[in-house]
Amino acid sequence: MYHSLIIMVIVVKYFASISDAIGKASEKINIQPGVTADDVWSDVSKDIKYTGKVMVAVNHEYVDMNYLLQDHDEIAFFPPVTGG
Amino acid sequence: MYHSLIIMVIVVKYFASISDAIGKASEKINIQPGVTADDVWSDVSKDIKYTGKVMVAVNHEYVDMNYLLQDHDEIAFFPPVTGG
Amino acid sequence: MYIEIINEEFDPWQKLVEYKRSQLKERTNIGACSVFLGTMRDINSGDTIKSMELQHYPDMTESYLEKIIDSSTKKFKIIDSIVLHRVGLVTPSDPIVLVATWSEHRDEAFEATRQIMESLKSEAPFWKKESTDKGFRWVEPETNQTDNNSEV
Amino acid sequence: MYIEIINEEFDPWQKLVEYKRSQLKERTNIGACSVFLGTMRDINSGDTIKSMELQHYPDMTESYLEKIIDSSTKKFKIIDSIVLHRVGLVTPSDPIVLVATWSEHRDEAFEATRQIMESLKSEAPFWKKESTDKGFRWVEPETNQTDNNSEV
Repeated sequence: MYHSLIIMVIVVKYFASISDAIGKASEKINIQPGVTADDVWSDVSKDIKYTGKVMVAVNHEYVDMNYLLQDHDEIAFFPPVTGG
Repeated sequence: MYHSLIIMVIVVKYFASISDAIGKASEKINIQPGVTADDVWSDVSKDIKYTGKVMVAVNHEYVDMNYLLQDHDEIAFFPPVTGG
Repeated sequence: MYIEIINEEFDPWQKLVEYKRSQLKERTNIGACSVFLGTMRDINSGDTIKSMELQHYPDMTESYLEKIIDSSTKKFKIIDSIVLHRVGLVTPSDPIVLVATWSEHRDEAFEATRQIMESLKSEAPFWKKESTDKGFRWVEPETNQTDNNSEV
Repeated sequence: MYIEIINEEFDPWQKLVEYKRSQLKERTNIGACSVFLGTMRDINSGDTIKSMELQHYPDMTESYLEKIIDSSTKKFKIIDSIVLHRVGLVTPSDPIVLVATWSEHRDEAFEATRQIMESLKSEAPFWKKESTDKGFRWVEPETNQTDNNSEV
């Protein structure tokens, strides 16, 4: 199919315990149209055992796991925040 | 009667609008045993028209108008407080 | 605990810096500090206020502030606290009252500072006399002040 | 409004003095200021904490703090506000967060500062990693944090 040739680039960032578990702070990955935040998480976390709650933000806004990614999006995965 | 000869001395203080109305900040007065805060107020305010709410404190504690005065008490009359 | 009645303009934050330096240096169990600062506004009840005279009842003021702080300290597990209150002639934007409390957790400090301010406003013997274009007038108490205050 | 993420030890009261000098001099409509300061405690969950690493998500942090302040400013008629938050390595008794709001009347400032702190704790992307005798550990969120946070 024609549109399966479309490749989008996104930046994925990790923080706190999730960054520790994955072993990096950020990476660029290629995705195809139709990919959700949940799809990205399943992919990047497939080799780790992370059982805690995962928060997800796209372009610095909290989103839910059904969020449909766009080209050049910055997606971030992190545990619940503990500042202040 | 013998005990009607007992004279006690108290200090009376006035603040804010009550001090303005009475025209002084404090005075010493002589009273007899059995005199209440209300009796003192009736006496000191007999020549003024003060219609506002009157607070009363004896020895720096809020009391009610039935308070029975003792020798050397310091009684104060003032309007509701407005600090802060 | 520190209470001061101040008869001249003061810098509230500078006072906090100095107090913290002298008293709180080693208190590593403190996690929260809540501060309230009341300053003079140049408008009240629709009129421009040029200046204000803050009267108080010496001795009763100090003992009442102590009572108010003691009560909040026990109720909210306060580690330390200060109350500073201005008296005398104040002009717009002058600091009038500073309340600060220190505690382990934030709920305690937030609630203690608030309660100290509310008690101070309804119980501590201070009175404000405003100077307006129409002359002097004594400030009326807030309407939510309790009616049975004299019987506390 | 002023927001700053600070990567070194800071004196919160000095920051307030400086901000007040530069920004708030002529605001004679201000009657109230409420300040909250959070500092590092040397004990958490029963263990001695030697130091703590404060991580954050640059860019999202600033934009989220701005969002939190905007919301409280509108809700509580806030005249001005500042939020300072420490990142990097902190040791016991170090200031971590300062929130200050200025308003005409005290209720507004009290409530705005409180709401900003609660929102900051549950939404702003900061994380604490403690160093204890048993090693490093990430701090768990407060239990009252909302469950649907990711869907906000």
